[in-house]
Amino acid sequence: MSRLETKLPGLTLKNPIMPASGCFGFGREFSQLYDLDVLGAIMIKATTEEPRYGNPTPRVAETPAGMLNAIGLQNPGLEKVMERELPWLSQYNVPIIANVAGSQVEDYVEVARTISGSPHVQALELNISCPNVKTGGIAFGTVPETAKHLTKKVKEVSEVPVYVKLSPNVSNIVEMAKAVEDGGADGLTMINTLLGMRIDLKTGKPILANRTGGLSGPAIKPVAIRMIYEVSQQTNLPIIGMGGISTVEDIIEFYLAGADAVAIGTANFSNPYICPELIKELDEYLSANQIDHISELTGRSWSKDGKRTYYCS
Amino acid sequence: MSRLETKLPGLTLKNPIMPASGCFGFGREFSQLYDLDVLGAIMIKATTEEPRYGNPTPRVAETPAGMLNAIGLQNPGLEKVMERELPWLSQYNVPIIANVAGSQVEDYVEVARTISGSPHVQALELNISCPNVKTGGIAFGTVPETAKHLTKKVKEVSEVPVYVKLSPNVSNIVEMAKAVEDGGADGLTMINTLLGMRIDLKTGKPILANRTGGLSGPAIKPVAIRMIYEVSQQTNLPIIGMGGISTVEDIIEFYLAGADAVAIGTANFSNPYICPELIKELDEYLSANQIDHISELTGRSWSKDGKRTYYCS
Amino acid sequence: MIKKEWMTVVSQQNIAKNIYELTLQGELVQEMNEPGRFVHLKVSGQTMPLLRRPISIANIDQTNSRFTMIYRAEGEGTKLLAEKKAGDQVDVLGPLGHGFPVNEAQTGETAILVGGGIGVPPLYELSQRLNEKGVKTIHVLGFQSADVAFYEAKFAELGETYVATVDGSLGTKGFVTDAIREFNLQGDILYSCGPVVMLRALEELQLTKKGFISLEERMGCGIGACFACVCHTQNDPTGTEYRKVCSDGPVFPMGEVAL
Amino acid sequence: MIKKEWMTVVSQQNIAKNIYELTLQGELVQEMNEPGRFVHLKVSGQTMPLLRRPISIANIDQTNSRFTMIYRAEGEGTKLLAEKKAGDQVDVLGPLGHGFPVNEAQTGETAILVGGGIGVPPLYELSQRLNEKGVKTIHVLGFQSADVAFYEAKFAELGETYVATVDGSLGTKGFVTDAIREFNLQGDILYSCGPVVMLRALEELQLTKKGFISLEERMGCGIGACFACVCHTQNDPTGTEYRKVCSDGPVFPMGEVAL
Ligand SMILES: Cc1cc2nc3c(=O)[nH]c(=O)nc-3n(C[C@H](O)[C@H](O)[C@H](O)COP(=O)(O)OP(=O)(O)OC[C@H]3O[C@@H](n4cnc5c(N)ncnc54)[C@H](O)[C@@H]3O)c2cc1C
Ligand SMILES: Cc1cc2nc3c(=O)[nH]c(=O)nc-3n(C[C@H](O)[C@H](O)[C@H](O)COP(=O)(O)OP(=O)(O)OC[C@H]3O[C@@H](n4cnc5c(N)ncnc54)[C@H](O)[C@@H]3O)c2cc1C
Ligand SMILES: Cc1cc2nc3c(=O)[nH]c(=O)nc-3n(C[C@H](O)[C@H](O)[C@H](O)COP(=O)(O)O)c2cc1C
Ligand SMILES: Cc1cc2nc3c(=O)[nH]c(=O)nc-3n(C[C@H](O)[C@H](O)[C@H](O)COP(=O)(O)O)c2cc1C
Ligand code: FES
Ligand code: FES
Repeated sequence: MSRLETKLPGLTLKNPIMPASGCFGFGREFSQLYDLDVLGAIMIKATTEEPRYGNPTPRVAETPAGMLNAIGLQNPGLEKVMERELPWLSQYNVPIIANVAGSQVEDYVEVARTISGSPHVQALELNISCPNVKTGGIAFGTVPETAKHLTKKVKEVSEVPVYVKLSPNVSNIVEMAKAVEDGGADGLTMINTLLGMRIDLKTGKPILANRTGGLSGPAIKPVAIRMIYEVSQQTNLPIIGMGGISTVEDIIEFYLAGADAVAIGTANFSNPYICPELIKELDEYLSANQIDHISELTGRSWSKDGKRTYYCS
Repeated sequence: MSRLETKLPGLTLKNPIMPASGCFGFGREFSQLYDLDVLGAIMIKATTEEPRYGNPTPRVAETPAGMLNAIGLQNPGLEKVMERELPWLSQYNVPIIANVAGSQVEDYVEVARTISGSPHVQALELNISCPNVKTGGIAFGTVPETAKHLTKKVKEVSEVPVYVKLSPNVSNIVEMAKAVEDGGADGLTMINTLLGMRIDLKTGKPILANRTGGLSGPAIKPVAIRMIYEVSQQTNLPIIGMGGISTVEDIIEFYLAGADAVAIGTANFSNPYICPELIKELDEYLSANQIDHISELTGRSWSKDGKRTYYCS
Repeated sequence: MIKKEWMTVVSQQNIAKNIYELTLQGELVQEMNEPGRFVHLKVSGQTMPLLRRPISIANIDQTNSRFTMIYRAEGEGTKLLAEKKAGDQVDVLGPLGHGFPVNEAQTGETAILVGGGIGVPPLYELSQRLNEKGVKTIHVLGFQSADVAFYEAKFAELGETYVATVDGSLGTKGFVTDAIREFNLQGDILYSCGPVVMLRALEELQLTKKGFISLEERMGCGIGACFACVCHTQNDPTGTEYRKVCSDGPVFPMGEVAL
Repeated sequence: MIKKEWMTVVSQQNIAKNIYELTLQGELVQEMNEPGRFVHLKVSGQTMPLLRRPISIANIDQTNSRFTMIYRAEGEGTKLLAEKKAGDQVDVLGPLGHGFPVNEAQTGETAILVGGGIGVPPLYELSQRLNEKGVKTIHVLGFQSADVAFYEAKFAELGETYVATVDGSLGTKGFVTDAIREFNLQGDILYSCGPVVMLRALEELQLTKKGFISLEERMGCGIGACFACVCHTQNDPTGTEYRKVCSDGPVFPMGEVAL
């Protein structure tokens, strides 16, 4: 058995490293750079029922050790994703996690029902935390009852396990995690971006056309670590951790905090080869440190024996 | 009239730049480096009724473009601050803003009553947002009704204007701001630190003895800017902005977002001369850009005419 | 093919106020086959600045495995780039995007190349290739003022060259369109790169039947994956059509994208 | 007086595995009047790494306005510091804190100087000053292993020198306390710097009547303003007594602070 193989609800992963949603499109571009088969999984760009153009540009801005984005869930819509993107991606031997978004419960349910029926999709990631769309989004991600209700509705129709993606823009992350656990979530992915803004000194106006955007990258890593540390002790759900990962040390830190797998977002932009590089380095790190299996590290910062809930046996 | 002179409730400032609470002690150490008279004001370290030792060490950790701290409100207690620190600081011609903390409403009220009676204190800063103490702190900063009630109680006894320091660890910052405005606050200071954590790979444990700590520095600037942008449009209170300021461009960005003055925290550690340097550079910047008065910039990112509520005439 | 390579600085020169000419060497140059494409640079091995910077390829020298960029040092990233000295390494991803189609101009035809500010650089490689093919080139270069102008002489070696400056300190006082009108410039095909206002003015001018313009947009990935750099197409009733500047562009046929 | 200065690198040398000896030049050296004080370094002009790094002063040469530090390149900051070359500039704040009191040792007495790992460096300047004063010095230096050991010869020039390594690859196998016992070392006053476990063991040993130890703690400001680096005092019933390592220390009389 490999040191990296990881089993999570619905997912058997060669390794626990995957690109985060929105930072990898539907895989086409990166497939020109390396063989996608090496990846643990792929979290595809958020899919909504109808095609969306998203927000006006500029959509990104740089910040100290981070970046802001306000893409606004641009995507070709459910139909094209089903017909074009998923079949194309299925040529690779890599699990697909479909990121599902919407403006109201019905949208989420509709997309979840259809896309979870695709033979190419192994799990859903419920995006209840996108800060960059006018309607919906925010309340689903910040009000526990609303999040729980949405999770339940989606679980009723989904044919694959449902991971709920938590927003860090809340007073109490544990409350949110417990609410979606109550709602029947099979796992958590965290964290989405922190709401932020930058102003252009030349124009005096926000750099992003959408004004505010989501902060990602190394700057937010301490917030992600703290939230995973808290949530992993209070729920039984597996956690796919993300937020500022760019080195193998970061990955270890996420595991120690309580993650069962990790996703890489922004770092794909600074180094498009980051995922295969980290997969290799993680294996080497474990070997050099005589760790038999990566899951042994999960939760070690708060539990002597680690969490070990999702061990690959 | 100088380009920098600023009037805020209770405060007539030579310039709008002041060290943030907790990053400047009670001024003694920095007074060995430069003449404190140059500062716009000084926000002194949080004062509690009884002396506090604070948390065990390590109390600080570095993060990408930021740092975590968990000092735990160490301070010599109200009596010593009244007897020793304030009279000492009063030798300088610089307004003192006293940062007030506690574990329950009564503590805050007691400290506020006494310290606001000092002839040396021009305003209070109500620290309802310290993430680093076990009791109190957090609820005051995250539940609007609790914050409002506390503000009211403190206002009842305070002999000087009360600024409330908002925590960024909330789902809805505008709601919090409005609550304390309803409670009678005279102004806002924002933001305090984001709750974060770092884990030491060698030990597998959190670096901070307190485990979690408050994230400050450039990393959090986009969050501060966003919150000030939102709050300044929705309340009539003047805002002293802080969070990651280290250059004159940062100060301008805070003003454009909606700040009426600014405070410098973490940057005092990387460069202990940062405050006098920024005061000089800000004046030069305004002059070079033909801006008659710094207050013209307040809120310019969302209002053509700026906010101009707290103009120095 | 897109590659990522630590390339070596051959030379770095300050050629006008805040304008630098940087030549790098490495294998990646062998992939550079078209003018108007760009590279995405990580200017520091550290975390900050976090994002890569897109810079056009201004000159390709495959024999020596070298290429040249010209850029303005303005923000954090380009200022750091300007500190690199001969022998230093730079992390280059490229070549990216689709460039100016040389084949759209026929031997014997006249091409008008219009550049504005830091939009001028990619036209230099383009002009050389057009001239090699026997296409006559006319160059119109617009700058803010004389102190930030560059490469006028180099372009002049390749064909008629007109300069416009906003403050009149060099050439025609005004914009490139003023110079075009003043000298009544005409040609068969237009190639342009520069600020959107300039491109829009050129589109309205309808100087030639055919034209190709190069756009700028803030980028995340630079390879088409993040949707940071999209623009609307012209005549799109649904409003959901788009092009990605980084991978569909940066060069588009005039009339294709909404400016 | 505390000053901040961009000092110039005179030399940087790798003297043991990951151990560097760095000499800087500048006016600030004229303020250095006591062994055991430290400087606070900003290793990069960029935002990251954000915090300064505290490093002890190992040797002071006021005639040439130079001082030397010895440090282990381990984390982000010290690794960047290790890249500095002669002629580069480093942002130095210092000298900070209170050092080892040379006056507590009388001419003719014997001082035992015990250093562990990167706690060894400040003892070098101390030993020179003690010897100048006519105090006999005995040095006990503890390291993990031979490959990270340094300055044994330099200390030997100043007095008897014993080395202990955890793996026995050099000198006594074990800890400094093992070497002290093995050679039955005795003296009038103890000066020590190193890991807390070592300091604690020395305190228990009660080797001398008088002793001074230097502590390490993670720091924010380095000047006493932020309360990052406090430690408890011994025999403090209230639990609210404290000392700041950066400004009250890093050197404390043995028995003053809780280890
Ligand atoms: C396809 C393409 C080709 C380009 N070719 C050149 C060239 O040959 N010479 C040249 O001088 N400039 C060129 N630019 C513009 C250049 O990318 C920006 O000037 C540069 O990224 C600014 O970085 P900075 O570090 O100076 O500014 P910062 O303000 O530090 O940049 C912050 C962020 O904003 C982005 N950004 C800022 N301004 C621009 C801009 N105008 N366009 C795109 N992104 C921006 C940066 O890339 C970075 O992500 C090109 C842009 C594009 C899209
Ligand atoms: C008074 C004093 C004197 C010192 N003298 C020396 C010396 O002469 N030679 C030497 O090699 N080391 C010395 N140290 C330890 C040195 O400060 C740390 O090794 C160094 O700060 C680590 O930085 P980094 O960039 O390698 O690690 P990073 O892990 O990148 O550091 C991250 C943060 O943690 C802090 N930190 C990490 N380890 C330590 C530590 N052991 N002590 C204090 N802060 C730490 C850093 O200062 C920084 O703020 C001294 C420490 C103190 C307090
Ligand atoms: C450009 C961009 C687009 C994103 N789009 C999505 C999205 O469509 N759905 C989603 O759930 N998260 C989206 N995210 C959030 C990331 O998946 C991830 O949660 C976040 O960026 C934190 O990870 P990082 O710091 O590694 O980037 C996006 C992030 C970025 C930077
Ligand atoms: C070491 C440290 C101690 C602090 N102590 C206090 C405090 O006692 N009271 C308070 O209201 N804020 C305290 N703060 C928060 C700062 O005043 C400020 O709000 C925050 O650090 C953001 O600003 P900055 O990024 O410029 O540091 C502390 C911050 C730091 C870094
Ligand atoms: S920059 Fe990512 S799609 Fe163009
Ligand atoms: S480091 Fe700030 S008080 Fe010691």
